[in-house]
Amino acid sequence: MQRIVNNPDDLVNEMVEGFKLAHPDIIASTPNPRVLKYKNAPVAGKVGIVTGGGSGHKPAFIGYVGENMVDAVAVGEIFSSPTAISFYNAIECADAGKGVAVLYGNYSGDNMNVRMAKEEADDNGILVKTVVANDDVASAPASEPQKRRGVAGEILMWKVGGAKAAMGGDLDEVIAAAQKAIDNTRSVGVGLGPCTIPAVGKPNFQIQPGTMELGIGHHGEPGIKVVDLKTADKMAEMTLDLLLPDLPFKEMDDVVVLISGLGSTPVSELYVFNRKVNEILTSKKIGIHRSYVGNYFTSLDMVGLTLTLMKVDSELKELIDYKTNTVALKQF
Amino acid sequence: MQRIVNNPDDLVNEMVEGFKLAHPDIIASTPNPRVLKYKNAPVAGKVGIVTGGGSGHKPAFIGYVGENMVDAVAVGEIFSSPTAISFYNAIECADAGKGVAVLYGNYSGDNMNVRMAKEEADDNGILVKTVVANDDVASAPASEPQKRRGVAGEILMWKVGGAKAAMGGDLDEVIAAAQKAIDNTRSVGVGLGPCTIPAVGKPNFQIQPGTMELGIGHHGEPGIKVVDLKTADKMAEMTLDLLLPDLPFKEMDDVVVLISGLGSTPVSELYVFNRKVNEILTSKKIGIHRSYVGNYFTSLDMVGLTLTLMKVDSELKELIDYKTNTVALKQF
Amino acid sequence: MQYFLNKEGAVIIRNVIKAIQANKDYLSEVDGAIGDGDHGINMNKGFSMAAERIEDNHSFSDAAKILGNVLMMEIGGSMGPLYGSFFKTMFKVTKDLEQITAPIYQNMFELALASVKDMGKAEVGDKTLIDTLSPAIEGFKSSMAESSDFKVALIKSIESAKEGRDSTKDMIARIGRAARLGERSIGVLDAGAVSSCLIVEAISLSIISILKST
Amino acid sequence: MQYFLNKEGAVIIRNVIKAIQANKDYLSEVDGAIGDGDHGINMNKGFSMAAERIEDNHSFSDAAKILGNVLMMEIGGSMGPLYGSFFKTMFKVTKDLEQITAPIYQNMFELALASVKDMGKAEVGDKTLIDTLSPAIEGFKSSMAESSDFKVALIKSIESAKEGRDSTKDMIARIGRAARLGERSIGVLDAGAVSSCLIVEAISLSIISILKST
Ligand SMILES: Nc1ncnc2c1ncn2[C@@H]1O[C@H](COP(=O)(O)OP(=O)(O)O)[C@@H](O)[C@H]1O
Ligand SMILES: Nc1ncnc2c1ncn2[C@@H]1O[C@H](COP(=O)(O)OP(=O)(O)O)[C@@H](O)[C@H]1O
Ligand SMILES: [Mg+2]
Ligand SMILES: [Mg+2]
Ligand SMILES: [Mg+2]
Ligand SMILES: [Mg+2]
Repeated sequence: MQRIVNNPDDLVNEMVEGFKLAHPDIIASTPNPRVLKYKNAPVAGKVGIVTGGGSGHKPAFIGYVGENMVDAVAVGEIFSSPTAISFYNAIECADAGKGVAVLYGNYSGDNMNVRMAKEEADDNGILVKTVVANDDVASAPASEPQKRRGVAGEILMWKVGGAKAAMGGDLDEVIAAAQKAIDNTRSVGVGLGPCTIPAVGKPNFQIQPGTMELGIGHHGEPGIKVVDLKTADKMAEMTLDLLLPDLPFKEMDDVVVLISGLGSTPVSELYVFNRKVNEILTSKKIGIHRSYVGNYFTSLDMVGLTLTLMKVDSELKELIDYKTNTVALKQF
Repeated sequence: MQRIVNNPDDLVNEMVEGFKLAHPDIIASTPNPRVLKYKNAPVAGKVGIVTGGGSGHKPAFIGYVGENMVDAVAVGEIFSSPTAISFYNAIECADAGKGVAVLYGNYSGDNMNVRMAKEEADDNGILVKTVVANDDVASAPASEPQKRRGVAGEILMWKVGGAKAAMGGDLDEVIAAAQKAIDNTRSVGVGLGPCTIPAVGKPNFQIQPGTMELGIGHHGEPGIKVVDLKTADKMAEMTLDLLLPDLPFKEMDDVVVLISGLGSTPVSELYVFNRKVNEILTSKKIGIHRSYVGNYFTSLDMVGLTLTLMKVDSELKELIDYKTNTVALKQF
Repeated sequence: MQYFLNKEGAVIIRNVIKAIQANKDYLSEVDGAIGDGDHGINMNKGFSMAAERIEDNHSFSDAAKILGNVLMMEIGGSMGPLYGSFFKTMFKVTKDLEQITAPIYQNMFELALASVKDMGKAEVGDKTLIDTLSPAIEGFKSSMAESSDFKVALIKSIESAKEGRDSTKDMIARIGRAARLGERSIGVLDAGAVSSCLIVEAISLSIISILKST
Repeated sequence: MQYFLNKEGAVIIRNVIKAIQANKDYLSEVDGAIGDGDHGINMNKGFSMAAERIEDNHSFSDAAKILGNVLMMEIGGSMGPLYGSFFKTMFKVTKDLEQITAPIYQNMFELALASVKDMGKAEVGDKTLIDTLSPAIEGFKSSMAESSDFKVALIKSIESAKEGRDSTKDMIARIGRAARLGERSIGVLDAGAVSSCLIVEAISLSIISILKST
């Protein structure tokens, strides 16, 4: 395992430490070492935005903490949900008295820990509402959205929810905007190589060279099928064939495109993929409002990518375009 | 080879195409498909900034094109210098009549092609001056700086040169600032795993598991030595032991820290490494003015990182902090 | 009537913790076959944290509360909430009681199991710890219905837990990390089923060691 | 006096291009051993682009100019400027001449070699194409000094180029990608030395085929 670590058990704590040291202009620590917050949080008069999840997805989740996006984040072990107490402490840090929107992904650990944190917040008089992201079309049929996992589409949910809060929306409006964002978002992953949790030391699943796994999850959850490795163009076709009918995305729709590497795929290849995605969408008369291409939501050192599309109306466009200043996403 | 490509020979063209499509807010194409420019270039009244190099280092070089940084860039094949004509066309695109600073890295191909482009510009009445980055301490002894390669320190050179030009500096002032930037910058790489040029299909060098190569170059050029794989903390010590005496960086100096992954190293590990770098610098009473941690200058899918330090006085601080808006680097 | 004194019951939780600590490596090994190989690490971390906070004068309820709270609030992942709610429910049911009889134990275990199911949404057959805990209490119940002997029912409960644990071998994982393997998950035990079997065994044997009768 | 007519000399450059095209895979194979395996790809691309622009009525100088310019301006990397300056210099030296005699050829080759050295800063012994080109012209010179026969000197030049090419086998690469291997670069030929040997051979044999004497 060719990795840059000390004792793998300390990886998350040391990573958080190194992150805080690198970004004092945006990030502040809190009494709980597994909670980081925007240095100006709680922002007076604003609904607080909280998220959290297992580590290993850098820049998610902590990279999206900052101005007009996430106020506080709970940090879990590698691929393991943060504790209920961390979610609760993050809620405390984000609360400016206008309530807190917890916007997180649909994983059983996160569901459980957020539920308990919310109970704790209820007991302490902090108003909390939640939206759970379920953008991964490969994780369950469209008829069972409650079973679908949240993946890179979460970023767009935080962006929209964070902007709505920054523009003065109340808790219900922020929740409605975030819910609208994720309801209009669909993602799918393609895995070309596995990832290794440093404390374990070897990949806990395999992808045979010459094959790829369509619909792979952010921790290596099984996809829809394993097929022969395809060209970038064919991969773009296959992923769009899964995404487009699911919402569905139609002629004259406008979309935001988000292509994220899973960790070990060179970013140049994401752009090769984007070229074909662009071509196909354009040929279908689907307008591209904005594109994000890069390592936005990774899975340790997995090889592959996720493609996310979000259908945007004028409200969502305004919220997506709103300015933000986080470590991973900066818009003027 | 688990890669997202079509015909590997088309990779660079398709990558450039996908990049332009993703970032119309910043990037414009030019008649030469291997030259991209800032959409507002040439910027009236401003010295033009040009760079260029082989592909495979994403987000370098094209990611640094934009407001107050690079005006135009020449794009080469994977790990192969751009043509002289591309460098020349980039110069043409950047020239607003105040001259053009070509800020590039010390590789024999780039030296040759830039030299010819400059001759062509001279013939056509465009004033061109150059600065060649040589920040890689592992590539030659301090007594032979002209033999040292340019690596991630180039980014800081572009940042400083671009800011100086944006602030109204004339060509000589821009060249002087860029030269000062690179003269105060030192880098070193650590390789934990090789990279594969897609057209070749297999790594053209090996790093044995359990070992690491100290001082590796951005294309796999040999380092200072191959040693047993060390912990992140020990790696931070070893790399600083190479960098600090070379300038030297001393007590009460202020520095900019730039830690870049080489492609396949999870960013979380870069932060673990940053933690120790920070600790050591602080213990030596070296002040940290600003830190950049992420995939800023990669080598396809190589495993490892580069550590760059730049000693900054008040002038360099102002230039480094100056606002910029490129795909890879955004500062307000 | 058979019962144990709540105030003497800290040993039950202590022995649960010891069982997990002693089997740390084994649990990771089992998880390594089809999971990610960290079950022993996760379990050991949480249970050991609780160990330091349990004192000699604590009752069974006190100790269960401490373990439950540590797991629930400080461990994270799925194991924290699942085993956390298991032990917290045990605390809630018994906190005001001096003596814990077989019917109380049965009720406590059923509610604890219900809280785990409610938390994790897993059912029997999904290849999880439910496949141990559910037969464990069913065995207890049927033994009580037959012979009304707390001690006999506890021993029966251990046997049923082991059968349940072993039944996971032939199951396809439908929940958690191992679900990624589909059919390939057949043939090995589920790690949570193994750890919960250790827990049932430690609880049952510890109760037997402090059982009283009037 | 032996010479060839400049206006008949496009065939020389055409044959150089054919030699590279025919050996594309072999050149990549040689580069694969200690380089990155793309020398055949790089060379074939540039030389083939030039082939399309060379017309039948072109002179040797015209053709050398076209090839030199394509390589220099449109190929990039190191090969573009290196071989580009080689052929551009050949053009510059001969552009106003009708007849090219042995002394002119010798002068042209020496200046072309100097331009390559000036461009790439490699010297004999660095395990590059210089190790072929330098002996090639040295052999030509010594043969001319001995026998003053253009044809004999050209054949000698081919032999010397081959010896030079083979001499790279025992060298440690000090320049270019193969330098990364240090001592491990011993035992295989340098790719550039192989391609330049093909070039010397194609030039020499083509000249012999159109040689005139008065
Ligand atoms: N939703 C759930 N309900 C019940 N048990 C579960 C659930 N999810 C996971 N498990 C249990 O957790 C065990 C794995 O625990 P552990 O290895 O500690 O966590 P992780 O899977 O996150 O690495 C599985 O063997 C299974 O018994
Ligand atoms: N500076 C230089 N001077 C002379 N020859 C060089 C120089 N650099 C490289 N070469 C030659 O180039 C050859 C490799 O060419 P090629 O494979 O096309 O390029 P790359 O090394 O960029 O992949 C080497 O075998 C060597 O002969
Ligand atoms: Mg785990
Ligand atoms: Mg596990
Ligand atoms: Mg090459
Ligand atoms: Mg090569």
